[in-house]
Formats: sequence, structure tokens, C-alpha cells
Amino acid sequence: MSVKGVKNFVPDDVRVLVQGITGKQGSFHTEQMLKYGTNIVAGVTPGKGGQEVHGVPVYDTVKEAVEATGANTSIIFVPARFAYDAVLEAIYAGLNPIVVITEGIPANDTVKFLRIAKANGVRIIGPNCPGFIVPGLTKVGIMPNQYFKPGNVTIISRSGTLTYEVAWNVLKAGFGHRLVVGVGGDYVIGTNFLEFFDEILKYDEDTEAVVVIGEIGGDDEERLAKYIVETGFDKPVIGYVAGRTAPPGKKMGHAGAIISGSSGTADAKIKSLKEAGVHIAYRPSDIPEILKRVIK
Amino acid sequence: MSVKGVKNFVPDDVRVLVQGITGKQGSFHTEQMLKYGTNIVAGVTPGKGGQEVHGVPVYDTVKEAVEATGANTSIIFVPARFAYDAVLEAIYAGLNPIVVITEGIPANDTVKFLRIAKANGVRIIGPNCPGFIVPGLTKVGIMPNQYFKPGNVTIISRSGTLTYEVAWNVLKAGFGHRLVVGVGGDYVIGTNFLEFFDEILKYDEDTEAVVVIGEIGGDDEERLAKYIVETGFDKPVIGYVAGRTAPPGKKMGHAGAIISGSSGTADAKIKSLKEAGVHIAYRPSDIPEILKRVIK
Amino acid sequence: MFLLEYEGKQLFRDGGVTVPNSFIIPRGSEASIPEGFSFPLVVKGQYLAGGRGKAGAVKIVKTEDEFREAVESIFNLKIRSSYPSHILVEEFVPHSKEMYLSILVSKPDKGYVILASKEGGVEVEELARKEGVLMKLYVDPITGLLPFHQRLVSKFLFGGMNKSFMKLLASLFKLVVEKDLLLAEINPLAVLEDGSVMALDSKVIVDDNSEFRHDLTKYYEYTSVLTEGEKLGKKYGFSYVPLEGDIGVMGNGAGLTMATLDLVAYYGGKPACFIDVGGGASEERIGTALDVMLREIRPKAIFVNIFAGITRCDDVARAIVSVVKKRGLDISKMVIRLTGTNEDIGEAILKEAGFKVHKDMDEAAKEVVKLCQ
Amino acid sequence: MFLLEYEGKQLFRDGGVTVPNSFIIPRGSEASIPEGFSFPLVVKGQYLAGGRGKAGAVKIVKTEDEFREAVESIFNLKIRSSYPSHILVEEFVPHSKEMYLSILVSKPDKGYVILASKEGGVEVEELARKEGVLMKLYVDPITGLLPFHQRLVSKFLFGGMNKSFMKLLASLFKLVVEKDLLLAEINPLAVLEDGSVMALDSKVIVDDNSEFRHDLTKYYEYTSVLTEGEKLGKKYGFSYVPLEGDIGVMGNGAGLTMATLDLVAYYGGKPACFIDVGGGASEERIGTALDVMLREIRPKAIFVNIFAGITRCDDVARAIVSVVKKRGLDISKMVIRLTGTNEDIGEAILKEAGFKVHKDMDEAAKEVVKLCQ
Repeated sequence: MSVKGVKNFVPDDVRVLVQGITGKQGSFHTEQMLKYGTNIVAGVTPGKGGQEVHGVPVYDTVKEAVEATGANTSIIFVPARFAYDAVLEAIYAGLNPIVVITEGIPANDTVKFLRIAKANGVRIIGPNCPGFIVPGLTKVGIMPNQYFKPGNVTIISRSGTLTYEVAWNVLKAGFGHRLVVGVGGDYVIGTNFLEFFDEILKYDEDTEAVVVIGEIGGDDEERLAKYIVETGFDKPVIGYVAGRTAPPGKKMGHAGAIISGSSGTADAKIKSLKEAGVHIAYRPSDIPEILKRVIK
Repeated sequence: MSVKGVKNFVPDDVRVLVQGITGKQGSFHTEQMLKYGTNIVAGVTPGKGGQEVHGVPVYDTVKEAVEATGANTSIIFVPARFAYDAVLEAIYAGLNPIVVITEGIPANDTVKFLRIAKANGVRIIGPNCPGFIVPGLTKVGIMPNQYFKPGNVTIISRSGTLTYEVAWNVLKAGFGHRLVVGVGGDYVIGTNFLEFFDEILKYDEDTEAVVVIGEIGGDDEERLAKYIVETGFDKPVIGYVAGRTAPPGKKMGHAGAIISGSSGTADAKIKSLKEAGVHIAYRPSDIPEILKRVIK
Repeated sequence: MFLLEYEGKQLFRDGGVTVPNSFIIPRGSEASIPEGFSFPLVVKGQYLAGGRGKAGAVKIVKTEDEFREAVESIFNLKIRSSYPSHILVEEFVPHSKEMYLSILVSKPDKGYVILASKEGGVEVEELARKEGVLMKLYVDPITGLLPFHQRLVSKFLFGGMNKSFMKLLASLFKLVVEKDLLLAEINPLAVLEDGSVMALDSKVIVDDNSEFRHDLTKYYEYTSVLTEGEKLGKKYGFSYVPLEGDIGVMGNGAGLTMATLDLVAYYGGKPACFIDVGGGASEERIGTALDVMLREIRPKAIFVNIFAGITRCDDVARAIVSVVKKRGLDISKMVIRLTGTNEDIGEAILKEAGFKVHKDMDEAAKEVVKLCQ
Repeated sequence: MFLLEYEGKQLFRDGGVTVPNSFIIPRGSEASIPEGFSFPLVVKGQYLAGGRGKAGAVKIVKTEDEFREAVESIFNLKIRSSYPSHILVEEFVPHSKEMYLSILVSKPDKGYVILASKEGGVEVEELARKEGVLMKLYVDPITGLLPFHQRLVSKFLFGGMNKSFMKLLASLFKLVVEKDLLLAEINPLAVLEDGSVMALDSKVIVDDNSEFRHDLTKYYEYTSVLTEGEKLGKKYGFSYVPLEGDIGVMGNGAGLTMATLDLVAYYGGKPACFIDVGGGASEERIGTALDVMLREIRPKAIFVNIFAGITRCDDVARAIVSVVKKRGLDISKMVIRLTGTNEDIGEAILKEAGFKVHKDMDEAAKEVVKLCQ
């Protein structure tokens, strides 16, 4: 089966650069991605140029790496305090998309690099995300390899582990994945649900159904619901929202997962999605059954 | 004669906002523009909201002015130290284009507001420029009204007074003007020759010939020449470059008019333009004769 | 991290945002009025939860007796199961108007947003519901606050240029950027007779992610109100939120752990806590987290839900067995759901130690709920 | 505004860019070596024009006698018709390599550009002509210098991370932004034996437009080398550039005035100065500018070229007549070209005072050239 790239997002010819490749995380996931078949062409760690990590050449700067290898996509593992610099280095070297795995980046840094990315027409995924996978084509992320197979179900999620759980359930039910992406658990993220739908999914002919995994906090789910209503998005969408039992005012693991006052509750999100015609799953295990119903 | 706007630049329905309208310059040129027939809908001077200047209502903020009057184009007269703020206020209020008449803005401020304008898709003319005029449609600038009439000759110039001189010569020779614009004498400017050609003039069906008035300093003329060669720009272009007798290392009136080392000389510019097929005028008074030759 | 009112106000004061003169009475110390203060005074209990006004934790006092009485009664006033850790006592500031002002890092806008209203003293959600009452102004992160933003907000609130306000707004914005605040709210913002402005309250959220570049610990006395478990969570890198039920829930990943709570509730159970041990959970982290759960929550049953991707099931199994042995736990009250990388080895280790092990999340949830009935 | 080398170096020193220890000898003061300096010393004439190395205005001296001799000979060395206003004396810094580094505000890029080369001591234009010798790195004004820019330049120059260099680059960039420099060039940049770097020369252009926000006057002693006329031009707002011919040229607008110079040359004349009195020229400004021209240039003839748009011809005419009367000038040597707003009134005023008045620029130029033959 030959799998194509995803328009406005993943090029057919993905050539991955790993920023922070010599670190523990960077090195481990480089190996995992290579095992999956990802075309990792270069790594960068300042001061470690000339080394190799799992056979991947390491450069001191992103510019050199891009010039030497034609890398077009970046995945970033550098520690939070260096992330701002690393993302901008990638932007100005022309990499696009840029996946920021790093957790713990201050929101002040994130809003700045997102704004500059936008001014340069560059897409950012994350921060604090598991990345993305297009089974059969590439994995630019940290998800475990074994739960993903090519197919036509796209999963967009604010979560990490829960996404793998759902992906696995989808697989066990006999479906495969077109694209699985974790948008990130941080308070401010590069590409949110609405943007994914409007800029990417509506153009992707290979997506037959979309599973959206939301959680408490913010209003990304509500805004997506509004978008679906307003644009008449015409592929079946299944929604699951985690945190129905979460108390207000407490940060539930993710920086963005917090109910403030009366806003950001799971119930409000579920209500909005339901009214927009989204098929609601109340348990992750409901998803395969719904998929069987909505995919003819 | 009904004159249309200029695509990518001047809307058909020009609604002008004057920033710094209560100052001496702002007030004087508001009157001049009104006399010319420019549709000035509002003025802004912080703290002077509620006043009127030559019948034009004054607002405290650009946002209020835009909301109240639908202004879409700004001309800025505020003093240099407030210009950065004023330009950004106009950008974020959605005005486009923005003409910056103000002289004496530090280049560090200019590069920043130009970059932000670009990120927001806004065109800046100037700073330190006389603005533009589309005879028969509008004047958003400080040029004397009497030297301009509708027609098909476009003049793009780094100069002020010399432009009026040339425009008048063009008029006396029996031609009229499609668009006359002074790009600004500052070191860094918002829209240079090449950008005018590539983003505006190549789309303008009403321009039959272009007169380019360059001067020493920088390499805008050389870059334009290269552009004309590479794209085969197909309208006749006439070039005049001031400063053939200027000494190196001296700033000739304009911040940008300086020969550095061996670069930026008038001879080098004239040579480039000539090689690109541009008709060279060695005296301003040569221009009408050349126009008669090139316009059939 | 939320700051207590007086901590936020200290930040304000240091950053040039005017606040009333005040002093602090920590719980357990004597209630006396320092020199230089005169009646009337405002006595305010310091809680992390909202709603203290309605609960009676803010009192204006005019005499020494009223003052002592107020302090005592407020220290004994519980809001959402917590007593105030401190009382803030402020000079009463006569003012003619109360307004609303906040600056936040906006998630949908991916930048800064200033919210302002001429109506203060009510919740911002309430202001947002009324037409034209709340001004929302986006500030681009690449420019920061500019004079024109100050003018726009001043015009909206005051109909003209209020210099005292514009200065306060600039100072507040500087704090948001330089101290990495996710929210800086002043509600109410007092307008005094002379037109100058002052922050009568503070609601500040500091970005936890910014700790590596600031030492804001001097504003953080409130961490004394965190439980031992919350502090350990911060230290060892797991998220810990105590809840009110009887089933201790631990999972790996925030989304999965929330989903586990929801599933427990779906089958009729009541979660006693949320513990997310995150990815690649080490034995030490899992052990400490279980320790915290047992010590602070004493749940009737425990549900550990691990979907292993990068995490390895055998590591998790060993960590659980080790903690259980150390503390001599009743494993009949523990339900483990373990699946993914090395699941067979993990299952074998746990079964040998006598655990019930599930591969299916729903089955496991049903089982743990049954244990508590 | 160009700074002299020692002024630029003072700016560098204050901004954390390392330069050699040095002292200054102003023209006319005694040449003595302060305590703490030891031979060899480098004696460098301070000129605004380039090419001083080839001209012999930089000498390394090893004895007191050589020092005195060098100072004397350099003070008497003219470059492009100017003597040095100061001599800079520096400790000789032994170094293993000379490189090139500059930061500029780039006109075509509308942002900052860093230029760097492993080859120092030659002009940047020469470096630019060779393949791969000069690195050009754009820095976005909305981000400023970031660590990755420092790494890129360091890698290019040193093949790795040179901390001393990266620190110097950051300091230099900060100066460009905070002191509004249009150019900060270090050529040569010395690399010492220990790998650390030092600025051996400085070429700095300060943005004249930034004067309202800095007081950089302490770096500006060189303004003492400006002529009185150049100073008056700064003060009254006209541009004044002395040239080498005999026809004094004054116009309104930089482009028009340059075109006037060119036209004079076209007809075989030689301009003696460039004076642009700008738009809306007042009587005072025009008068002062004419005064300067007469005092400093003493031209054989004067050509005033005014194309009046906003400026009014009658105002200009009155200003000219007034100056001419005050100074009793020979109006037979003045050619006035006056056209535009109120041209008839202006012409009448001038004709009454006995002037030849032209409406056509070419005719006027021919006339003034004829006057000098």
C-alpha cells in the first residue's frame, strides 16, 4: 500500500531532522522512529557536530543540517529552557512542519515563537505533544510503533497515552489510521482542533472519519463544534472528552487541562459537540462501535 | 473621466485617515488634500478627540476612527518619536496602505514596524516620503496639487521636489499621470522600486510607461534592473538617477542618499538600468522627449 | 500556580502597580496593628478558592475590638474545606468607582489579551455576558504593549487619557511578561477621587513552566497550604489531585488518567484522587505516588491503569510489587490494568505476587467499583 | 553620523566589546605616555576618511623616541584634505589571526545583517567578491539576536563554539539595537593565542535620526572636526556638503538639489557645494544657508534652484533679497530659478531687486556656468 502525504501538513517526501538528538529522549525516539521507517536524515545538538546517533549524522546547527541533507521537517526534544531558540532556528532554516515534543516551555515563549512561525508561514505542532504518525508513510513523534496501521480513520487528540489506547481500539475493531496527531497538552499550542479541521482535514481525501479526543480546559472543542456547524464539515466526526469528573480549579496533569470558574467543563464541550452532530463516545471503548456505524 | 484604484495598492473607494491631523503639517496637508478632492473621513490625535480640523472629525484612537468612519487608508504626520506607535496602531486597526510622511524616524523603529506590517499583510509607503497621488481619484500625500492630471504615465521616485518637477515636465509635454509615488528618502523604506514593479505595476493595465527617479545610495535601482531583465517587464521604463556628481561618503540630504565605498554610485545604477533596456534620461528635461518616443 | 491575594499584591507593589498599605497576620500569630495604620481597616481572609466575600471573610473594622473579633472569626471560617492560611489587613481606601482589569495569556488568540470593564467587583464571566460592558483587546506577542493599547483601554474606561491608569496598565503588562504570569487580574480596580487608580484585589496565576528562570519563591509562601503529597508530586514529577471518593486512581498520561476517573464514575464508583505518573514512569516515581495516595487518601481500593507505549509493563509491575511489599498492602483491594510493551512479563510478575491483572480498561473499572460496594 | 575609531571603541568598551587599552592625544596637546602603558604601542591617526593604513597613519613604536616621532608625523599627515583631529595610542595586542565582523541595518533586507569572514584587515567589498569567504546572516528585527545566530557565526569563523566570540557578538548586537547604530564594523577582529577575541578597529555609524532618544554626545567629540557650516546645517535643518568647484548650489529637496549639481556639471560647470534647504524653507533657514555658503565656500557664482510646491516663491524671493541686502552681495553672480506656487509674485520681487530669474532649470544652469567661464 502506498501512502501519500497530507496536504498542507506532511510532504510526500518527509525528511526529518531531530533537534536535541544526542539527549536521552532524542536518542531513544530517533531509534524508535528509525525502526518505524521514518526517514531521519539529520540530527542537531550544538557542540556535538560530527557525531552519529543510531547512524544519523549530527550537526552543530540546523542550517548546516538542512544544507547537507535537505531536511524539511523537524522534531524537537531540547530542554524547555532552550526550546524558544531551537524552534526559531528551525523556522529560519525553512523547516515545516515543526513538531515540539518538549514539555514545560513557558507560555510567554510559546506565544512568541508561534507568532513568528505564523509570520513565516510555518506550522507548529505542540508543544508538549506526542507528535504525529501517518502509518505506512512516516512517524514524527514518540507514540509506540505497534498500535498504528494504515487506514482511513484520523485521530486528533489533546492527549498522549489515551490516544494510543484509542488508536489500538480502532485497530482491534478492524480499522486503520490515516493520520494520528497529538496537538499538545500545553496551555497554548501551535495547531488546535479548529485549525486542523480547517487547514488540513477538509482537504484530505484519504480521511473517512475523524476521532477527536478532547479534555477539560479552554474552549477548543466548543470552537470546533461551532466550526463544524458553520462550515457543514461533511465527514463523520466522533468525539470523546476526558475529565467529566474533574473538579474545577485543579490542573489535571496538562497545563491546559483546568476548569476555570464555570468554563472549560467536559459537559459543556460534550453538549456543544453533540449539538454540532458529532457522535459522542462516553467511554473510549465506545469508539470502535460508533466507527462501525458511521463508516459505510 | 472615471479613474479606478490601483490593484494591490489603492482601493477604488479610498477613505483616508490622517494621523497627527491637529499638528501644523497634518492640518495644512489635510486642507490641501481636501482641496484636491481626497475623501478624508477622519483624523486622529490622542487627547484631541471631538475636535474638527477643516471639517474632518478628530478621534483619540485609530480604532474609534475606523469604526466610526470606515477609513481604509492612513497618512501619518506624527513626530518621529511617536511614529512607531502610530504606524502599529494603524496596522492593528486594519488600515492598508499606510503612508508615512514623517521624517527622522530611527531605522531601528522602521525595520520593526515594516516587519510587523509584513506579518500582517499591510503595505507601507515611506517613511520620509511625499506619499502618492492617483490624479482624478485621490491624493494621499503632500505634493502640490497643480502639477498632476489623469493619464497613463506612472512615476516612482525616491525624491520629493524633483518628482514634482518631472511630473510637471511630463504634463507640459502633453501626458498625464496614472500614479505618482514617492517611495521615501530614508535609509530603509516600506516599498522599494522592485516591490512596486513586482507587486503593483505589473498588474496595472492603466500604466503605459513608467518613469523611475532614482538617486545615489543603496542598490534599489540595480535590483530593479535585474528584476526587469529576469521577468521581461514589458512596459517602457525611463530612468533618471540623481547624484552623478555627488562625492563618496557624504549624505546628500536624504538618509539613504550616500555612496559607501565604491557602491551606490549613480554611474553604476545608470549602467545597470541601461543594460536592462531602461531608457536613460541624463537631465530631467530629457524625460518628455523620451516619453514621446516610447509611448505610441 | 495561583497566588494568594497578598502574594499577588506584593508582586504588584514590586512591579509598580499601586495597592493599599497593608500588613499580614499568618495563622497562629498574634493579631496586632503595627504603627502607622489607622481605622477603618479591611480584614481579608486569604483563600485559594473564590467566593470569600459572600462567605463573610472580608470585614471592614473601625475599632480595635472589631478588628480582633474579625480576625478571630475569619481564621475560623472554612471555604471549600479550607481555613485561611493568612489574613491580610489593609487601610481602607475611599474611592468613587470600581472597575475591572485583567491581562491574560489567551489560548485561542495565542497572545495577550487585556480585558477591561467600567463595572468592577463582579466576576468576569458575568461581565462577558452583558453587551458592550467588557472590552477585549488583543496584544501581539511580537510587539508587546504599546502606547496606543494604553490609550485604547483608557479611552474605554475613562472616556479619555487617564495617566495614572495608563501607567498602571504598563506596569501590569510588564509583570505578565517579565514574571511569566498567565493571568493578572485586578477586580476591583479602585478609582479614587483624584482620578488615580489602585488595585484593591489581586488574582495572579504564575506559569509553572517558568520556574527555571525566576526565583519567585518569595511570593510563594502559599505553598505552605499545599499538602505534603502535592509537594512530593511537584518534586518527583507526577500530578496529584485529591478528590472526594474512595477509589485511588493512578494512570500514565493526563488524558488516560482523566478517562479512568470518568470510567470509574461511569460504572458507579467514586474516585479518591487523580495521579498521573506521566510517560516513562520510573519505579521511584510510581512508588512515591502510591505512597502519597496511601498516606493522604487511604482509599478503599486502588486502580492502576497503565497503557504502556514507551513505558515498559515489566518496570511498572516491579515498582508496584516493591511498594506493596515495603508497606505490606492488602493486594485484594488493588486492581491493575496493564497492557502494551512487555505486557506478558509485567502480567507474570504481578500474578506471581497475587494481583488481579486486566488488559481491558472497562473490565478493570467494573472490578474496582465492585470492590468498594 | 560616522564616529572616529576611538569614539567607536569607547562605545564598544562601554557595551562589553573588548578593545585594547589605550589613550588619546588630541591635536595640540603634549605627546606623553601615561603610567601603566608599555612598549610596543600602536599609534593611529584618527580620520573620518578611509585608507589611513596605506597612507602611513598607523605606526607600531618600540621606544619613547619612535613614539614622539610617530605622533608628530601623523599629526602632519593629510588624508583627503584633512589632518587627524586626534591620535589614538594602543597597547600592541599579540594575536594569531585577524577576522572580519560587522552588523548593519540592511536596506534591501529591511532588517539586521551580520557579515563575518575569517579573512580580516581587507575591505568588506573585497571579501564579498570572493566565493565563500563572507558569511551573510539575516537577523529578523522582531526576534533580535538569538543563541542560534551566535552559533552559526561562531561555527563559520571558528568551526565550533567560541564563547568569547559569541559573547562579543551579542554585545555588539545589543549596541546596534540600543544605541541605534546603522553599522558596527570590527576589522580586524583579533583572535588571541587563547582563542579569545578583541576589536582592533572600529567603524561605527550612528543613526542621526535617533538623537532624540540618546545622549551619545560623549562619543561625539569628533563633531569638533565638522565645519561651522555643517554644524549650522544640523542646527537649522538644512543639508550642507562642501564640494571642490566654484558654483555654490542651493535647492529645495535632496533629489532636486542633486539633479541641479548634475545639470551644472552637464553644462561644464563645477559645483562648490550642495545645500538642500528642504521643504517649506523659512527665510531664516535660507538666509543662514546662504550665509554659510558665502563664508565657507566663497563661490564664484551662486545657483538657487527652487521648485515651489508647498514652499511659496514669494517667501523664497524675500529671503534671498533680505540676505543679499544684509551682506551687500554682488547679485550679478547669482542665478535664481524659481517656479511653482506664487511664482509671479516671487519673480517680481526678485526682478525688482535686480536679479536674473529663470523658470527653466536648464536655462538657468547654462547661465550660471557661463558666469564662471
